Amino acid sequence: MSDLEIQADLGRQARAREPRRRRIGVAEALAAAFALFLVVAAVAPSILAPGDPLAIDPLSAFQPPNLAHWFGTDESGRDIFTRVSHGTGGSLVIGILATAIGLGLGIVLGTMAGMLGRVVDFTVNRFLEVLFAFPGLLLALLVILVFGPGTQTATVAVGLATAPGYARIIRGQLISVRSSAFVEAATVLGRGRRQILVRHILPNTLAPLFVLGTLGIGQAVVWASALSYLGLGAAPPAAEWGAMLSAGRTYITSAWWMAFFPGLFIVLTAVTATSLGRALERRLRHA
Amino acid sequence: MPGLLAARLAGAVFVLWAVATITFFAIRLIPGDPAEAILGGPGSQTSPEALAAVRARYGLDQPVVVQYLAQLGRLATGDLGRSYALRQDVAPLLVGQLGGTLLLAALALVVAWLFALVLATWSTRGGRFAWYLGSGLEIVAAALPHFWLATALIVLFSVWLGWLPPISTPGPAGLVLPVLTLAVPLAGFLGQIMRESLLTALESPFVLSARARGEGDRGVRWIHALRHASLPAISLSGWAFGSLISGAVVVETIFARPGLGRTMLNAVTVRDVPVVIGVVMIVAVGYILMTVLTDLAQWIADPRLRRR
Amino acid sequence: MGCHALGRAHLHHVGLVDGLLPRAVHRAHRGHRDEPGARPRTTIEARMSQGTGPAARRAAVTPPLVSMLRVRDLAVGFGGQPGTDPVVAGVSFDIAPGECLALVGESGSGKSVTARSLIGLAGDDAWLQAAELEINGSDVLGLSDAQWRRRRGRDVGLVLQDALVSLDPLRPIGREIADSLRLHTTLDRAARRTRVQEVLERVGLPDGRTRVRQRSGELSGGQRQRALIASAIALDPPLLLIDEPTTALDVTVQAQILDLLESLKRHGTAILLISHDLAVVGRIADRIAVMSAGRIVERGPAARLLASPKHEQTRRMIAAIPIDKPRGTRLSSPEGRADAPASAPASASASAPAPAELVLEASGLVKTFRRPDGSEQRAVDGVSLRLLRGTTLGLVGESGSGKTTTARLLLALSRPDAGEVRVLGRPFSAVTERQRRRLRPELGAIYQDALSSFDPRLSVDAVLRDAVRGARHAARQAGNAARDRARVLELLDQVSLPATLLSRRPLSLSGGQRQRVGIARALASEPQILVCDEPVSSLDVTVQAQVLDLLDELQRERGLSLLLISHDLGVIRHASDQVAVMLDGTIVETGDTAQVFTAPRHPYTQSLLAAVPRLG
Amino acid sequence: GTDAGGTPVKGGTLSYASGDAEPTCLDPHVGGNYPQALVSTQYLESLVSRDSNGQIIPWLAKSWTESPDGLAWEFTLKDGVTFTDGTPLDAAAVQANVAHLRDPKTGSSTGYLALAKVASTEAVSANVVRFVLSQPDGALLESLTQPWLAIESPTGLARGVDENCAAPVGTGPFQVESWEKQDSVVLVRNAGYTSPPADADHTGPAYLAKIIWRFIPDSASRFAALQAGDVDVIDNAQPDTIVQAEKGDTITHLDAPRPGASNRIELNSSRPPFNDPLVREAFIRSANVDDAVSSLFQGTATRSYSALSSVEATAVQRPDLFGYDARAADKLLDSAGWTARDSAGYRVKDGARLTVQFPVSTNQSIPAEQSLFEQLQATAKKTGFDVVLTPMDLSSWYTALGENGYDAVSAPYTKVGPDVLRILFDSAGIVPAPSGYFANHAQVNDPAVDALLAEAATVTDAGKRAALYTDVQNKVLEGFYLLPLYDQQNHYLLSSRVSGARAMPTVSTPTFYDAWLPAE
Ligand SMILES: Nc1ncnc2c1ncn2[C@@H]1O[C@H](COP(=O)(O)OP(=O)(O)OP(=O)(O)O)[C@@H](O)[C@H]1O
Ligand SMILES: Nc1ncnc2c1ncn2[C@@H]1O[C@H](COP(=O)(O)OP(=O)(O)OP(=O)(O)O)[C@@H](O)[C@H]1O
Ligand SMILES: [Mg+2]
Ligand SMILES: [Mg+2]
Repeated sequence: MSDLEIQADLGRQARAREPRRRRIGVAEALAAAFALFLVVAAVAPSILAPGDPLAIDPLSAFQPPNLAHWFGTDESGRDIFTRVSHGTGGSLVIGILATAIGLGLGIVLGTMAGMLGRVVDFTVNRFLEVLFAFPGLLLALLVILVFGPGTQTATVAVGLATAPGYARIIRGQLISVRSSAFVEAATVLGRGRRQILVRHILPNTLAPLFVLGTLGIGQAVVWASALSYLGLGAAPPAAEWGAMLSAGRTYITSAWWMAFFPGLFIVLTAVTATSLGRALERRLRHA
Repeated sequence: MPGLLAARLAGAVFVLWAVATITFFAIRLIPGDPAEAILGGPGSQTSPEALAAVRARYGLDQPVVVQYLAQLGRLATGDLGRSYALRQDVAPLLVGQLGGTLLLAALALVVAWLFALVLATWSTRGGRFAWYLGSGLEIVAAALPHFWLATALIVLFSVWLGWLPPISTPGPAGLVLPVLTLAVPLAGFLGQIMRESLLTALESPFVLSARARGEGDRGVRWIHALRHASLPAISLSGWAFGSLISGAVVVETIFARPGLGRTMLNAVTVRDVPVVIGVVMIVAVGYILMTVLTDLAQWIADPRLRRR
Repeated sequence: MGCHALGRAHLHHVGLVDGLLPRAVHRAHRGHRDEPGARPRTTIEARMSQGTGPAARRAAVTPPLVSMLRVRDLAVGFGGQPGTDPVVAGVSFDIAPGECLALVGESGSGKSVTARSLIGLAGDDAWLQAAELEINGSDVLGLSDAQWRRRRGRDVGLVLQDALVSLDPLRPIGREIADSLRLHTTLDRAARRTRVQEVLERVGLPDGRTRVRQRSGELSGGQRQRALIASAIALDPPLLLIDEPTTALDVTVQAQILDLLESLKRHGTAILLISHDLAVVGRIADRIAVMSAGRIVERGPAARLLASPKHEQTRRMIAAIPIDKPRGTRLSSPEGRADAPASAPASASASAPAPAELVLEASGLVKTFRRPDGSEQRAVDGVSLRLLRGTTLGLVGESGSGKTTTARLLLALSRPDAGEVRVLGRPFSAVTERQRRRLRPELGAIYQDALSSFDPRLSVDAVLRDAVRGARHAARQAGNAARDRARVLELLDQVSLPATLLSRRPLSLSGGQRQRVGIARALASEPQILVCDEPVSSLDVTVQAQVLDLLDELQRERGLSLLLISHDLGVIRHASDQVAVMLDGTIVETGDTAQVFTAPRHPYTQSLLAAVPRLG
Repeated sequence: GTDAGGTPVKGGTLSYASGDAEPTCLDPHVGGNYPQALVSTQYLESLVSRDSNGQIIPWLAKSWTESPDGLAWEFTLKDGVTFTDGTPLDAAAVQANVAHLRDPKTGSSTGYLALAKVASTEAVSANVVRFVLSQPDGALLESLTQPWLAIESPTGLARGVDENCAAPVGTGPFQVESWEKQDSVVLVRNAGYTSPPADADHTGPAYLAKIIWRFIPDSASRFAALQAGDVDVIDNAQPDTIVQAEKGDTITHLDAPRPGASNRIELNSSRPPFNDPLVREAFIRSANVDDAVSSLFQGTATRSYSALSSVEATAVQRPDLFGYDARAADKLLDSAGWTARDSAGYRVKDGARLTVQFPVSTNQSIPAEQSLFEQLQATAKKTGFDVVLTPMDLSSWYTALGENGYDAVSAPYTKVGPDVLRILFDSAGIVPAPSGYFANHAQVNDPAVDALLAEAATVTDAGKRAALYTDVQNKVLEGFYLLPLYDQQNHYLLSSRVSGARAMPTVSTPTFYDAWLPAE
């Protein structure tokens, strides 16, 4: 199982269990608001922070949060709020791309396993088992060492490391949809294979992927930041959250804000993605 | 049963073989010369004779296929080879490192379970507020990157409060922060699972039946609900093991603990092929054992599985 | 065809007159009803192995009671302000020791909520108001949770509706049954064990030594139901609330449970029996209260109420019982007219083609499944069936006997290991799916679980439009959206559903509505054969009646051939011309319905028929 | 060193936390890097040492003579010194060490290079050993002070490389008791110690009973551990923690810049754009090093204008060449033909952007230094340089260098004495070793420089040698081959409990021979 599968699983369980809630809960509203902030920051960071995230000002280095610098400044006097805002795009793109890669691979593998008969299913399953026996971080590490560190490699590495989880969910979903009563009902009505695939199997398998993707983005951001922390992700002085956090850790005893705020954004992004994913799941289910 | 066992064993052997193979060739792809790693790492101004001597000694001058087969042959006999960089046999080296990591992982798993249990139990009995707080805490905990959490814990407990050492020390005090770092995010995941299943169990008719017999709240939780709630969490423990090993890489580095994670990170960066393969094999064996153990635990905890 | 109808009509009379039903037991509780206070105390004492057991204590101190349970003006609701939007309101009744009061009513009328309220377990967000609420003479209104806890299981026992899941699957039943002993007595382990075995024996689960170690998953439905009852009566509470104890069970098991309740009653236990099945109730209840929309709308002695129901709801329920209603009799009566023959059966057969045309034929079907442990199970073992045009073939058999598997083989949803299915004289199972597709429109299916047979994403409209369009393509007709829409509306009308449902998803429909959408879908291609797998087993009697009536009507109007699968003998008898009885994968008996029901040859069929409860 | 207040106390365990990588071998003959030097200083000793004035002083050798032609050196060893395994220190032992260093199987790099001119060794008597050189070597004594050429027990060496790596046997004040990989090396006092260097504070065995030498790669954890009292000494201290420590009185700061080269950025003169001296000068002028150093190092490092560490007496400082002057940089680029700018503001010539590939070794640069590069990148951008910083792990970094895939690079080089200039700037250093390693990263290929270096290497007269090295330095500095930053930073933070610790004036490794802790 992967974090994703758990997340997905939870979504599935969460149905009736939660207290009866209003149409849009407080948590969802907050998550949506933060998501909006993230989107704005990603698309047009200058609206939120007009400054240059790379502009150095050695004389105002290490300033704690204040009115001029909401999140303080770093060792080179760069404004952390500006950097965090401008870093949103990059970090989200890493998260989204990595998720897309993982999901894409997962779809290919999962569909192969779920649709192409027993031999393929068996082979893919063994392959996934092997991937699961590798700790995710090691898998990512090997990819990065083979192809050299950097944003792209880190993205690919995270994508690869998360793919087995997706593949398993998709395979399971496919198999359960394929053997479901409504597909049988369609057969009895005389539907052809292709029609059934297009009308029933694919839509019912793909709908949960939106949820999976949303949940996955949060985890991917955390993963990518872990790689940056190990010095294997984005190159300095890029305003990527993981890299900023990693740089800030050095100064943790004298300038906590340098590590705190990028970390906060990583956590908030992951939390937001999770909450939204859950909400989406509920909506899809009850719609 | 013997058939099942054989299948399981064959599966395990296959996984180990595949893991070793992938690792072997992946490391080949990493730029850098293992012979240099043997001679004190990159940048050492070694003479060509020295390089040649080392290549011959470790068989690095052989064709890759031969090396691969030789490696497999050694692995098949349980020989993990000799570390290039650490000048030591890999097996005893890793056995030495294994203890620390296992202790860390085991404690983290236990603590995570405890946290998750407490949080799940509390948040399902305290009404709406507790529900939201509980689920919020769990989602946040699950989203915490290890390195950030570790830093926060060090600043809080070592620098500000001065209660706990920021690095591993001989006593149990040195274990507290690393274990917490690993346990909190895991507890977030387990807690979410447990709370969901606890609620399902608490709302189930058999709990209502028990209440109708006069069972109190505590009895219902301890005798019925928690057991059901722990089932899905048990099945997760195989996954948890993998995530703990990944987490150990970061945690062992930050808290300066000896262990597999740190060994692996170092070995990979200096292309110490035998050690990397050794670690990967050990982790894979651990993973396989863990899945067997979880199956067993499930089998014990869930009599429904025993019937067939 | 005509002879079928005649045969049935005759049979109906035989059934009514001969009354395979009221036996000695029935008379026994009449006696109790006359003297509600009479409680044979001596029996209780004899029964208890421990002289100091709670029942014995109670028997010694409690003066003779008029009422074991006294409820006045009970109102219960969920969420919101107490008193607003009650789910149960104005409910009052008494039950005397040794008496059984049955609470009947359609699904959702508030029966279970009433029962749960009587034991203080209405729910976390529930409110409860009552003028009086007394159990065993003491007021239980406003008891604290701890006080309630001391009474539950000792003064009052509750057997929940969902018997199959009301025992903890992770605990041995012995522990579950011993729970109330552990909680309310000071008996030691050994004494508890003895008592548990006694109780198990009483509920008809002897061989207690091995039983106690089994978990609910290892027991059949009826055994579970009995174990659950055992756990409720372990301490012999003077008041027992039993919610739908027989709904999920086969008739044979159902009969055992009713016997058990009767013996409890005889021993002086006051019973509140909840059911929507009047036939069951009629066998055991002394008095009946009918609930509708949270209120008691009619009450009275069982015999009187069943014989001359006054309230419309009661009448509807009695009318909906299929047992002993001749074929062609309407079961559902929205206008309140029960037993009104819709039209003469003969007129239907007139439009039907030659009676002997074989539309569906299965010969020597075998289907084997591999169990997880590797052993093989023959779910269907040499089944041969013949369905004639315009008739209904009923397939009965207990759960797991292979009915669904047979249906799936007939529909070519799974491939038989041996044997063949032919549809309209052409090979069906032995050809490829591509070749089969041309025959598919002739063979419709209705599923036991209607909900999961619908793609959850699609609206009713989409479901039906897909079916209509598919049928059109199969018939190689050109068409357009408007024509399709008209056909969809026509189908809806056929199954008496309003067009307003079109935009809904199946998930948001009621069970009966769903089942009817399923029928509409099956009818879209104007099939000649319908395979119906338990089309009504998950439905309320009233809804069940609607569905059965609809099928009957369709057969009459369109000459449909039906294969009707059910484990409910009443349903089968009411709706089929011929019957096949299935046991362990084989057909043990076939024949005309009349013949099989009057003169069953196979012992299994005999035992099945003997167990059917009847309205008195 | 730290001041010893009061009388030294015997006993106690000192805990040292190193931020450097854990050595793969505790014998500095094998390979030969700084982490090995750090720890081996505690248990191995060299023939000679250097005092804080740069004078060579006796250590294991009590005296030495050079033959007039400079081709033979005779070292007379101290009497009565034994290795901790009981083997006596004699001429044969020294010979065995030289042989060990020169044996390819040992895989020595630093020591091997330092002995390049030694042709053979001879045992003149039991305690006099003669080094026979192929050429005069002015740097021989300085080389011999280094821990990488320390003298180990021949019995120990005979055990084979692997065993010797795990626990080398020396004559030092401590000896290796155990080494738990990834965690710590435990060193215990050598009770029979008799051979302190001439500048030590006391004689006889060390005061401390035990040193636990730990490896804590994470700088934040390391400092936190020092603050929490879990360790007594840390190295590789970050500037901000030094400032923080200096504000309080529970931690003392030991600043010991490393000898040899200064920390500098070398500009690859072998390929465009830095094959044009004007562009090199423009880059140097465009980089605002002063502001960066003062903000990032917060006063813990001083700006260097020299190719050599300020520890070296022969270092030539040229502040005139390395001032920040953006306008001058602009002009220089204009005259070099980089007149146009692209949309991003970078200079272009013939359609090519003025790009500077700058691989950064994450293992060798402390974070403050990486931030410094980022700041230089930002200021150079104003002039139109596109500096591409690429962090790499050590292997990849060496690979990039070996493939000549860089324009600027910062590589530390530690060696005692100005002879380091020969390693860094002799054209022979351009040709990579078989392993791909080379030291002349600026790829200075100037016959005049080569000639000066060759002469200086053979001269032993101090004055003449200094003059020659001054010439070399001026030539290199004026050629704008490098941008000096500051001395190689080497900061130790010590708990104030620790007294008597100091850094060796050789390669600035700490020594705890004179150190002691207050009684518990
Ligand atoms: N916990 C609850 N919260 C809110 N509403 C509830 C709750 N329990 C029951 N209800 C509602 O109360 C009404 C009566 O339910 P109840 O279970 O008593 O019906 P019933 O008569 O037992 O029906 P059935 O025959 O289907 O068991 C229903 O509308 C149901 O939705
Ligand atoms: N796909 C399958 N794999 C293995 N065993 C199966 C499968 N389908 C059915 N069986 C087994 O075949 C037997 C007959 O099942 P079937 O569903 O046909 O019974 P049924 O008569 O329809 O029972 P019910 O009344 O409960 O629906 C059962 O014991 C069941 O466990
Ligand atoms: Mg109910
Ligand atoms: Mg069935």
